[in-house]
Amino acid sequence: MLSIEDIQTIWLTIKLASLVTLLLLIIGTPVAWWLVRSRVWWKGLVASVVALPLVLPPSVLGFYLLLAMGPQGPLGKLTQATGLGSLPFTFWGLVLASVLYSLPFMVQPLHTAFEAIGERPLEVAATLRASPLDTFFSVVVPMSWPGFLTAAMLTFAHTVGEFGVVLMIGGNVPGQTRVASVQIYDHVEALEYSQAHTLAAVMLLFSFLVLLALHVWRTQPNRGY
Amino acid sequence: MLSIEDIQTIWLTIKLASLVTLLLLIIGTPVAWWLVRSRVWWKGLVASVVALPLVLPPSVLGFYLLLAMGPQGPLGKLTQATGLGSLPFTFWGLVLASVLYSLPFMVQPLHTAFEAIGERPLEVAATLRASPLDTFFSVVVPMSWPGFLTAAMLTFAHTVGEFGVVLMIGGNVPGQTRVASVQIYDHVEALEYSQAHTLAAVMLLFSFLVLLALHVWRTQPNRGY
Amino acid sequence: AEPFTVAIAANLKYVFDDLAAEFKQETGIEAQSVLNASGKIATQVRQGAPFDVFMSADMEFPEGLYKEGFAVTAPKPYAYGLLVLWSQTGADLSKGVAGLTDAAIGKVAIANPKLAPFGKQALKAMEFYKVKVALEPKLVYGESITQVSQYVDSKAVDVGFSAKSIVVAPETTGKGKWVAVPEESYEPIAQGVVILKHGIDNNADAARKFYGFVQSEKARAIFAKNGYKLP
Amino acid sequence: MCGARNQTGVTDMGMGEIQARFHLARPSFTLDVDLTLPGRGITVLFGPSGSGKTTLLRCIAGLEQPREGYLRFQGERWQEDAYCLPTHRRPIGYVFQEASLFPHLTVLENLRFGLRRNTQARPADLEAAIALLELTPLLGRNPANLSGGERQRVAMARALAVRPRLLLMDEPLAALDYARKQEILPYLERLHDNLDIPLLYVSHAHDEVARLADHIVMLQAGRVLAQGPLLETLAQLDTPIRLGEDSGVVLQAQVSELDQEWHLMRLAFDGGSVWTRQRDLPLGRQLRVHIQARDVSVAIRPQTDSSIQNQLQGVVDAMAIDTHPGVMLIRVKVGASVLIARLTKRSASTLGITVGQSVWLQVKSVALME
Amino acid sequence: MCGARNQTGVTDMGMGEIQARFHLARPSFTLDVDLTLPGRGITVLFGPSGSGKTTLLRCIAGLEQPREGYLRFQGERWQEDAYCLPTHRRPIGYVFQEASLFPHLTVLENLRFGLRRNTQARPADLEAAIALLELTPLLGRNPANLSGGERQRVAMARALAVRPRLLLMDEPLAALDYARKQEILPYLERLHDNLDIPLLYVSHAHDEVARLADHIVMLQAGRVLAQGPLLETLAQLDTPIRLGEDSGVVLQAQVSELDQEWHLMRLAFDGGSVWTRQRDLPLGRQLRVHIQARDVSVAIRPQTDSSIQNQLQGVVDAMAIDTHPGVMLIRVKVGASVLIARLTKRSASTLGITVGQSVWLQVKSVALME
Ligand SMILES: Nc1ncnc2c1ncn2[C@@H]1O[C@H](COP(=O)(O)OP(=O)(O)OP(=O)(O)O)[C@@H](O)[C@H]1O
Ligand SMILES: Nc1ncnc2c1ncn2[C@@H]1O[C@H](COP(=O)(O)OP(=O)(O)OP(=O)(O)O)[C@@H](O)[C@H]1O
Ligand code: MOO
Ligand SMILES: [Mg+2]
Ligand SMILES: [Mg+2]
Repeated sequence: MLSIEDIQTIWLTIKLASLVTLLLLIIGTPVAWWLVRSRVWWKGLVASVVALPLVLPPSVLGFYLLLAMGPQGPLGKLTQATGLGSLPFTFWGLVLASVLYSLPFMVQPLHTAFEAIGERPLEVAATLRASPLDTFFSVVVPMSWPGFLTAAMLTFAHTVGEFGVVLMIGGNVPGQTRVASVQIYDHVEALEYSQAHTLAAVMLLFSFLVLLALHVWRTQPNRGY
Repeated sequence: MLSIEDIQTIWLTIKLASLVTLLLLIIGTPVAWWLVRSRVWWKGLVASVVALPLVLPPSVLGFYLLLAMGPQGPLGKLTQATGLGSLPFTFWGLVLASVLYSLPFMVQPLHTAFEAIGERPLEVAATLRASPLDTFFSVVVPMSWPGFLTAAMLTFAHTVGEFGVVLMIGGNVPGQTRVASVQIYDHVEALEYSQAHTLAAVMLLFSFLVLLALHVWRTQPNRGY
Repeated sequence: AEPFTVAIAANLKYVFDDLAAEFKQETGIEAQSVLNASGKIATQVRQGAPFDVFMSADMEFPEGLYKEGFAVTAPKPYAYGLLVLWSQTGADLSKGVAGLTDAAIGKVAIANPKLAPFGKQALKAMEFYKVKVALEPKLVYGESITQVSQYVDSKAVDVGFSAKSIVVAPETTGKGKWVAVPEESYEPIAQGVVILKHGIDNNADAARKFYGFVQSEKARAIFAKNGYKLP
Repeated sequence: MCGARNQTGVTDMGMGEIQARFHLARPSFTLDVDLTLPGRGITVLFGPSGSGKTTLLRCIAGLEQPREGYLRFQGERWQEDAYCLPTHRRPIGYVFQEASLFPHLTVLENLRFGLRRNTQARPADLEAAIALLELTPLLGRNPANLSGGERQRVAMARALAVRPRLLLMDEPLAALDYARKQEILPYLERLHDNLDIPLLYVSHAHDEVARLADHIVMLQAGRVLAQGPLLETLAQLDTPIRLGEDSGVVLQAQVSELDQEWHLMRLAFDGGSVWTRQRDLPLGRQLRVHIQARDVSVAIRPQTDSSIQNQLQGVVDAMAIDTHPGVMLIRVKVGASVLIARLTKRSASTLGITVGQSVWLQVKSVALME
Repeated sequence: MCGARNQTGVTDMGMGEIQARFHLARPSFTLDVDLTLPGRGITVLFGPSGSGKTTLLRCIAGLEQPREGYLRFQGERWQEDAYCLPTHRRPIGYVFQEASLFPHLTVLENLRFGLRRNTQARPADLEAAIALLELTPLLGRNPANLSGGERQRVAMARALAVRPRLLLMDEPLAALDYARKQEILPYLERLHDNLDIPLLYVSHAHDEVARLADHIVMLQAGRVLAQGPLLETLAQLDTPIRLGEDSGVVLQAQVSELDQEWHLMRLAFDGGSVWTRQRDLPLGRQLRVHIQARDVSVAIRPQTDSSIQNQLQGVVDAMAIDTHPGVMLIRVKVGASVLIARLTKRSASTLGITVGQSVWLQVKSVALME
């Protein structure tokens, strides 16, 4: 069965994945919208850079992030100067790293979804007095609902499963940065297979239920979308 | 600078990522289309299962895949019975594992893109004598082009960066399963940071160029899409 | 024929290059290495990995393989790993492990004691100096001894319990300071080697030669030069 | 859409007709029709907005899956019980109510889409459609860059180019201007004369109905209110079909005389003839003339010194109240033909018009339609 | 779309007019107009498909960014040089050529969208629009489940509900049937009588033009061919505006007598009067009558014993050839008013009609439009 420690890691995982998904919704949405609407020539560069974290092996990316977030790193100097303290080996360091690493999973599906809306609904909204910001929330967001769900699903699942970056940045500190993926890994490495299987099964089941709920919600016929 | 071994790993990575992307285009496309068009009640289950590999830590997923593909595993028994031989520690074993692991990156964006097309273009195509298969290739695929690009970008980048599953299933065999991400890991383990940095930089640059090319292609105004 | 393959624990990566060069000179046989964490290698061997010889970072994994019949020789230690304290942030290491409780010293990295023998021995040393409880809040855990080195290297921690083989490696010389952890406070980590069943079946000659070579004087000299204690 | 089951339509004894029976229930609307439509000529589906015209066309195209459906086209079984010939196997051309061009294809690619998939289709048909609908300057364009009328013209050409055996058109001319309609209508008429393709045509425009329809189906709230050949149906004074201001009759006529000096021609019908503006038509050419009730006035004596030159003598056959209580319609037999005139009740009373009375009908020549 | 710059329109000396000057170049089309439109009443934009009607409306709404643009609405600056008031700050109501409902909102939510965002708008306006356009049964529906005409009605109500100060409508009635048009047209007329909202209206339908337009703008290939008040423009025989079969004049008239027995009413205009079907209008009510040239016949003597009861005496003022060489139009002054009649040249010759001659015009009462 699950030990108290295991349950703690699950709780931490849910907290991390939810928080990262939420933060990425907040960060990724304007980025994706900007990528769709902007007419500057260098937006292709930005779009490509956004996807880049994906191509590095997680532990290597983790190492670079650690360099950046460490006391001598640019990010580390910044957080220390602003009184936020040191980020590595803390929960918030994990959050930041996961946000960077999962950014493309949020931005790419939103980009596609926003693009699919086209000009007309925006024009209609403008003739009905909606400001661009208002239009974004009352027209663009509801019309790209499936894109948001896809993005949130990918981000959430990826953050739950992420482990290379998390292990590197988090330092596997119990109750703070030891999330379920790290715990499962530890169990496997320690040849504690039955604990590993149980925890993996619980994570799978939990995630399956989350994904299923999102999916059912998405295809519900009378949602009006 | 890059050693010959490094270059070999880059070549292997490109081969693996391209092959996986190609295979997933072939596998993921009908899966996504089925998810959009099917009216069976259990399709939500399938959609959720497709995304599940994501939530397991890669090396743990690799562990389970290894158990399944090993001589005692169900998949291993099957491949051995059918004369395909043993998959773990071979290039094709890597391909299979990466395909399973990256499936959601292909299926989810395609799902969203297919959904956005709606009924009308399919109806129009039918009145113009296009069979459902024909319609799929002549209408659905070109109309969901941005979705395909997103899916291919995420899949390609993710396969390039993947490492936990690859190391477990592939076993780091030079020329066969030692891809660039594993090689970077090796360099880091050996504290050969400068080699690791160089290889990582080359991979980043290469991926950046691939992503940039895809992006430019996607937003090219006169492609007619 | 299949290439002769030696699966090596991650910490052996750069020693192995020297070993393989010497082995080639002696026997003319090319030894190719496959690097991974010891535990993962053990798992892969159980699933039919085409490895001929296994040089582990401990004795337990080869022991297990031998008992289950995946290895054909009883594990033999070829070298002992030694613990050091390593810092690149200018932390004061002069008071050794006991001095780590000093408030001026921040985070301390050790390898995960559950997984890595180096981590287990690091805890033992802390217990010896009776600072384990006091240090607990400062500890961060690396997946392996290499990750501990990365923590030190990135200066994200002040001090790490690393291996002597790492701090004497050419790649790290001149980076920060290190002090050895006195050997009375822990057990140097025995690293065992076994010939695998796949080796006997496919590359018996090379495997036996390599197995012998690892224990030869030439090999011992290479291990010694690279910061290992000899059996 | 009809499932893509792999059966093909079993051919029956050909009957040249379209037999359609559908029952399709929606939350707030039920289509329930049982129709036999002629296998040639133009059938106009007429009815108020929301009466089910589009839904009926979609059923015939196989785009809706009605709970009960039976459809036979010229003896071929298209739908019956569980069997349903998939849309892409039906030899139809469909113009949707909204142009529905493929956004990812240029105009030319849109036009070629169906052509490529149909061995029956000939490139010459497409060229003809392009010429007729003046699409040449638009061929390389993107559908998003077309005006509303341009889009609709492309959609029409696309449907015509597949050389269908049944044309289904949902208000294809609604977005077109008068002049363009005048160019396209004759083409549709010719299509129907030469090719023998039955055309089901949804329209609200009375001039289109009057001019094109051989057969008319009036829908209301998903049911057929009335149907029949246009000539009969329009001549029935008590028909529930009210073409608003455009009540009238359609007569089969023939060009019987040309007056080159005054650019006029005489059209003879069974029982009389009328003069109208000359068109580029040969002597002897058969055509239909539409005489609207509003253009016919009634006198009890021949009138002189008036610009109205077409006077026809006939006998009042029936009288009926029109949609407005101050106005009435009277039906007059002129030889074998029937005309309808509209006049105020006061005029009818003043003139003392009764059934059986002999009257003179004045038809303004210029009000005739060719 | 206009950039969302944060300036507001600077108010000028109010002039009650719309001054619009746009130059917009596209690969195969250039809009180049300089217009002054009246600040009240209905202006119909008329012109063939692709002539730039939609593009002009879009420029006025601020949805296009023309290279050169100048737009002043009732003295407010909407566009000038680099300045451009963003669309959402313009007090307009826009009905797009395609209904363009929000697919993610129900009908009611679509209707409320603009209402919620406009402090000027009052829920009562929305209720009135819902009642007029008979949308009550549709309120909970999804736009995808509406018929073409239903969609268009919802789009109209949505634009009306924001209580705009300028209404822009791009063929709003094209998908509607005759009966429904007859219900909506009077509402638009009333809107214009009571609310003083200028309405720019794109239409191909001649009855709509004739009935609604105070002012008409004729576009061709992106340029203004002709423009002016409807009455003047239609009475100019040499105008390039050819309303096809619907040439005619519009007269300002007044209900001057009611005949309850025969359900008729007399409409007096400056110079004469005509009888027409009674409507629910009080004595003294001002209204416009449209008299089409095709409904007017000419005689050189008063006619008797005919159902045509409206005879007006006048003097031939001008004569011109119509679109067809066999037909001509003559303009007749009846008191201070002017009427147009269409007749064949042969009739004109037979009757010996010349300018200055006194003639009797016969107008079929039922052909008048209210
Ligand atoms: N997908 C749908 N789901 C539910 N109801 C629908 C759907 N499509 C149409 N309806 C309803 O069915 C009725 C008939 O629609 P249909 O489109 O056939 O009308 P129509 O006669 O073509 O009207 P119009 O002239 O306005 O195009 C309407 O009341 C409409 O609201
Ligand atoms: N986005 C665009 N890009 C390029 N050309 C366009 C674009 N939109 C319209 N056009 C062209 O500009 C011309 C005018 O178009 P517009 O839509 O204003 O015509 P319209 O008068 O409204 O015609 P209709 O009655 O058919 O709707 C047309 O020739 C059209 O092809
Ligand atoms: O097997 Mo290791 O060298 O402790 O990572
Ligand atoms: Mg319809
Ligand atoms: Mg238009």
